Amino acid sequence: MIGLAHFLTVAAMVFAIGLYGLLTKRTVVGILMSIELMLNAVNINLIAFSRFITPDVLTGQVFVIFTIAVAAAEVAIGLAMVFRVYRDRNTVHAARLNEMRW
Amino acid sequence: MANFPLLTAILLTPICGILVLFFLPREANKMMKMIAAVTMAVALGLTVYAYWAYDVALAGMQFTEDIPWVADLGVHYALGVDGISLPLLLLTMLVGFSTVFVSWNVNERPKEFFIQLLVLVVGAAGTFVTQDLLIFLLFYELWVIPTYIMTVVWGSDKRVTKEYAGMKLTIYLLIGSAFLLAGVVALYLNAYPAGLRTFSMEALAQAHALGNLSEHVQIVVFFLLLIGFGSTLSMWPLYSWAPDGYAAAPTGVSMLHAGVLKKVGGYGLIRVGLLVLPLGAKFWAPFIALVAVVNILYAAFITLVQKDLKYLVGYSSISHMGYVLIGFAALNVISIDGAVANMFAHGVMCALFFALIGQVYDKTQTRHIPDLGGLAHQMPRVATGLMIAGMSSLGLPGLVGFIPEFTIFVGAFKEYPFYTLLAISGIVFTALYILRVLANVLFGPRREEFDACRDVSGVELIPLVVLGTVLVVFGVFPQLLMGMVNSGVEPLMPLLNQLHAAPTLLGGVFQ
Amino acid sequence: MNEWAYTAAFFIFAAVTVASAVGVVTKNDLVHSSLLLALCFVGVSGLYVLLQADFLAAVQLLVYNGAIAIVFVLGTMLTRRSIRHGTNHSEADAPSRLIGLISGLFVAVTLGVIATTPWNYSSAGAVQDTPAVLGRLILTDYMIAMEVAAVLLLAAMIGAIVLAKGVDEE
Amino acid sequence: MFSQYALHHAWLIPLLPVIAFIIVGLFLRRIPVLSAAVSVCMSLLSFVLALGVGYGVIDQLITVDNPLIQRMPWLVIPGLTIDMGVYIDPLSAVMLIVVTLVSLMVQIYSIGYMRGDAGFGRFFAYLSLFSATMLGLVIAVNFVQLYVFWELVGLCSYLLIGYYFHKVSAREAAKKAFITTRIGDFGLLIGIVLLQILFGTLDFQHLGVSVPAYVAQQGTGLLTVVALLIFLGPIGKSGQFPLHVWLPDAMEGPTPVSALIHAATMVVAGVYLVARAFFLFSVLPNAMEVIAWIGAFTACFAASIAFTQRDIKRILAYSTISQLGYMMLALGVGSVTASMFHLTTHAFFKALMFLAAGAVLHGLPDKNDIFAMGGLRHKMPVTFAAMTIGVLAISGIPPFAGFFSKDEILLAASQVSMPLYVIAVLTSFMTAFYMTRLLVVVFCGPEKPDNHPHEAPVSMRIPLVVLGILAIIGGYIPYAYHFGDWVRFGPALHMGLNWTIAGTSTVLSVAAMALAWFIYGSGKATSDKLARRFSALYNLSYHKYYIDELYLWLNHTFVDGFGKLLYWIEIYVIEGIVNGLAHLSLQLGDWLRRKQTGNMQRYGYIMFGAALLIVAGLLLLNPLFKGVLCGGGY
Repeated sequence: MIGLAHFLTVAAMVFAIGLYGLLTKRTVVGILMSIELMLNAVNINLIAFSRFITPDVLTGQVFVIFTIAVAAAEVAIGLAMVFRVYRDRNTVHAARLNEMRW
Repeated sequence: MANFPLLTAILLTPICGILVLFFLPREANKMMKMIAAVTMAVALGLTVYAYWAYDVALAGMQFTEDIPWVADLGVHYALGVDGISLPLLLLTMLVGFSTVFVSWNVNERPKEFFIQLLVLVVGAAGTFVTQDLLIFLLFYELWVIPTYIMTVVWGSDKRVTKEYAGMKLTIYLLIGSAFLLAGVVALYLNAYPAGLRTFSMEALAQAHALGNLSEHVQIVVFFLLLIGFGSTLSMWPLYSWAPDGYAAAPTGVSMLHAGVLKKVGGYGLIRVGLLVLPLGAKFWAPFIALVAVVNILYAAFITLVQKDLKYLVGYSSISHMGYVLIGFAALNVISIDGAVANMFAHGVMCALFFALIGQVYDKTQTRHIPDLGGLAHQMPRVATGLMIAGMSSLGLPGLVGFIPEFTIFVGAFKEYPFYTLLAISGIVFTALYILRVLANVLFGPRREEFDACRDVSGVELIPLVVLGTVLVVFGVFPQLLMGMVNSGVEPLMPLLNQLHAAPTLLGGVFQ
Repeated sequence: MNEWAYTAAFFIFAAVTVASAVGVVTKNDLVHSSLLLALCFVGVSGLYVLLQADFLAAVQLLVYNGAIAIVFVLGTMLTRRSIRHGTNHSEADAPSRLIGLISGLFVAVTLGVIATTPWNYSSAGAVQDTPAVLGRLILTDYMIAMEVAAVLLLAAMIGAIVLAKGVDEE
Repeated sequence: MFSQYALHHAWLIPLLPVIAFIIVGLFLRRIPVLSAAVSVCMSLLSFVLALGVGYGVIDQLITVDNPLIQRMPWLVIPGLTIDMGVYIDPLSAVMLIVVTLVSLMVQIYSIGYMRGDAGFGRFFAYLSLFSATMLGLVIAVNFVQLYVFWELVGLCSYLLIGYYFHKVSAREAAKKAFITTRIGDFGLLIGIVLLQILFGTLDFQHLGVSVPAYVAQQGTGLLTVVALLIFLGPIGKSGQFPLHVWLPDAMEGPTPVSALIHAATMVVAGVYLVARAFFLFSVLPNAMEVIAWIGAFTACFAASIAFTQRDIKRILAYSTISQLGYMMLALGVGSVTASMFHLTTHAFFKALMFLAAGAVLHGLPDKNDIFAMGGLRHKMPVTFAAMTIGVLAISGIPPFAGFFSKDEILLAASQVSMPLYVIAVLTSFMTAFYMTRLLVVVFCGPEKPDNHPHEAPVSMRIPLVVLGILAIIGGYIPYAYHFGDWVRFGPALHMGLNWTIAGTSTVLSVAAMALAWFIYGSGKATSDKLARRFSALYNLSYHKYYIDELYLWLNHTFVDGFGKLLYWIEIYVIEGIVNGLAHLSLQLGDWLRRKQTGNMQRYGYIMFGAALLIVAGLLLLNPLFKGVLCGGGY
């Protein structure tokens, strides 16, 4: 019987993979992709909770709709920034974007 | 008239003033002061009406309002005053009203100054009238930022720079309120199970009776609150913001801080500490009593060697807060009556002191005691005011300071005879430093350099007259104050009686 | 639905999702990564279907696959014109073992939490006709949130255009 | 009936001067004539009312056992009720008359004495306030009322000593007076608090019932401590050793003030307090013994200082201390009657002497040293007569007032303890000696050529005449009309002159006066020879046994030294800790700042790792924190 725990486990794994990518990738585009993975993991969780804990109200799903909207906005801005940075510096190498130190 | 939201009106009046000031043009200097004065006068009038209309025989919370605000968290916009908070509300308005006139000569950015001054008044008044712990904290936090800005912009350097003093004051209060917040959250989570949680002080006060708060929790939470409120009350050794802060802050802010904000600490200890966490209060009481005595004597001795008027009053107010603490620590009706009344008395006295020091500084451009002298020749009114304030400070009967101190001594002696003995010896040292400063500043040969100083007159006279009158009237008719205070404290008697057998820190070794 | 088929479908979709996610972070080529990301999104939408969130499954396919994945591919192509290989390397000096350990620890902690939490399962049936219900919810209870999200999207769109186009910095 | 009215409106007696104070203080400060008129009128009304009360007390047979008491609640909280009220019995009636009379006389005198002074109105306001508070003290019904007015008379004394506030010496004297008496009040306050805790009431009448009962049950131990603490108040206020140091300095005030406050009325408040609380002291033999010995020692000690002083007012001040010691001695040996009798007569003749001294100073401005005066009897006959009467009275020469009251005290002392009696007689001898010295040096001998004395104006002479008459008859008339039947504690004892004792003291006084005349008046400078002969003793006495210096040294070394030490701790330890913490966090921040590489991913894994560790830790430690953390028990 597939239950809540299964879905949560899958989500946790996807999230962990996204986390790994977020922290190791060299390019900003790769980092953005990893973030998308993590967002999806969260969405899975939300919908799973909605299905198993409160199936009669759709709060979780509404939540996911907003997450998707925010994710879309984030990708748009993120990639736009990547282009911008690329044009200014000719690199999308995250480790070199370290102006914020100190 | 019965359902008129009086307390909201009292809070809203200064807020309206703030809004009006906000939209005034920068050039309308005089206008701003008039508006600040008028709003404070209306607020003071409403408060005096509340004081008059409060039914002492009925006691309990009156003029209550209750509107749910964040229902899920149990936050209510609940207002109400009883015999403990009403005198302190009156104090706030008296001091706030006076500060406007004391600040009449502020011509540098008056708009910002008066807006922030009114914010301070709203913050203090809010803490005294609210019956909801979260709102209490919100009002409490309202103080921090204006204080900093006002100290840094309108303040003056003394032993330390005003930036240092302002920062110290702000950080001290913030750290204190962090402890406070931790304590309040722990209290909130422990007092009731999920779903029933509330910030209502009244409901929280029931939690002990219902057995929801274990002794262990009460002890821990009370300690957190003690640090938070203690640093506001300038409890030893958490007071070092006070002298520096008062010395650096502009006169109006010193008045409000020493006169009113300190009392929020004492009020919080009673309203939250004692009412909600009686076992915690009892546990820490011997410790508080010990600290209180240190407060009184340590600060009194330090006051003796101060050379700056504001430092002197700053340390002396720390010393006076020791009386409030020992009154609280004794945990009986008489002593707590005295503690609350003493907060009122000290607030008025201290505000008058700072107002006069502000005047002296205005005219002579110095606060250094050895540079002053013989001011009674040139400024008899200032001299009279300083005499009244000083005499009230040293507990002269007939002024408001005496009866509260006497009641504290009577109440505390039963519990801590030895400590109280030491505390009473404080009156000798208080007399010593007060009379020294009066002698050195006011009396002695006429000094030529102050011949150009004119005495206070006109608008400057208003705060002196108002505060001085209060000192005398409440001193001659103490029942006006004590009756009110007692109507708030007497209902605690059953609670306090239960505490006799409750455990104390180290089994009361400190006694 | 048939129990057995449901289980099989879950494992297939889960396997697709996890495997393609692993691919996304391990492939050295950004285009490959982008395509695997799209595949991962498909797997996730399959899981949504299993969770009886059919509307969201559709939205997932439309938005993520139809828009986001495509944008990624576009972005990849715009930033790396010639060589495709080695565009998605891992950082050389990143402590990947430590990070792997952290990720593993995350899974372990989450599993621990999942296992120890006393869940309040509800036995009620799932809502049928989710699009209608969702629509009603969004336009009534979550009205303000939707408006805010709309403003956010608009702002993001304008921001993206401005950023990508560049401002005259004279 | 007027006496009826006066008895039931006795609260008007202190209230009238209060009204005068308010009117003069607020409105009439700048108008000398009106301010004096208002003050004097109110004082006169008070005096008339006080006479009415006195008559009423006799008429209505109000005795110490049957007082007339009116109370009004002043402070009511559970467990602590304090009334303000009026307590009328012969004791307070006598005090009322004495205080109002002397106060009236002094006010009339001041019209002349203070003429032309810039602070004329202020002076009368203070005098009125003083009368009011002193009268309030006299009619106190409980310890708190007494303490309230006790402190307020202290305030008035402070204000009036420091009246010439441009003088540094006056300012310091005022401060010293307040602080020294405050030390005594500290004990008094503790005693009052203890009484409240032991008995639950501070009312004299109620305490008078419960104290003997308490002693019968519990013994005297703790109560003796309480009584001695209370007695600290009178020690300070009535200038008893070792807190007498303020009284001589208090002579910096205007002379009428010295006469009113520091001779006739305020300083005897301590005596009055002990008399009023005699129900307490009388049951505590140990406390009584202490009072007697302190009184006797003070009497003798102050007289020995008065020997060598040169300032006319200081001599009178030490004689006041000495006489106050006499009154305390009388109380200590159990005779309220003798004490109060001496209090009354002393008020008359000491006020008289001070006012005479004031007339001298008025005639010879800026001269205080008696050896700079001399030969004034020709130019100032009235003053001379007044001073002579005063000296004869204080020396105990019959039939002047002091003779009767001093004899009472000696009699009472001889009945209790021989050493006390001997000291008292010795003091009486010394008193006669130094007072005659004063009289002789100031008024007799040749006139000094650069002195141009003139007799005082009429307004100053009237009080001298009135008080002079009272100093003559003020002893005999009460004696003849059975003062002791009225003012007493316990059963009435008929006074009678013991001719042995009276004779001895009179002979000794006359001998002392003769000796003084011989040394100072016979024209030979034997006094200087004596001073050189006994230079060690002379210096000791002249420098008041160096007690002031000792106190000053103690104050500077210990009190201020301790203050400085604590301030050092404050600045370097407590502030040091605070600033150290601030510095530490600054350093920490600086150190952490350098750890920022700008590498987002490093931040990311550190943050995530830390968060995970915290969550994992909470999971494992959950049982410990259950309910406080981790979901708060959801």
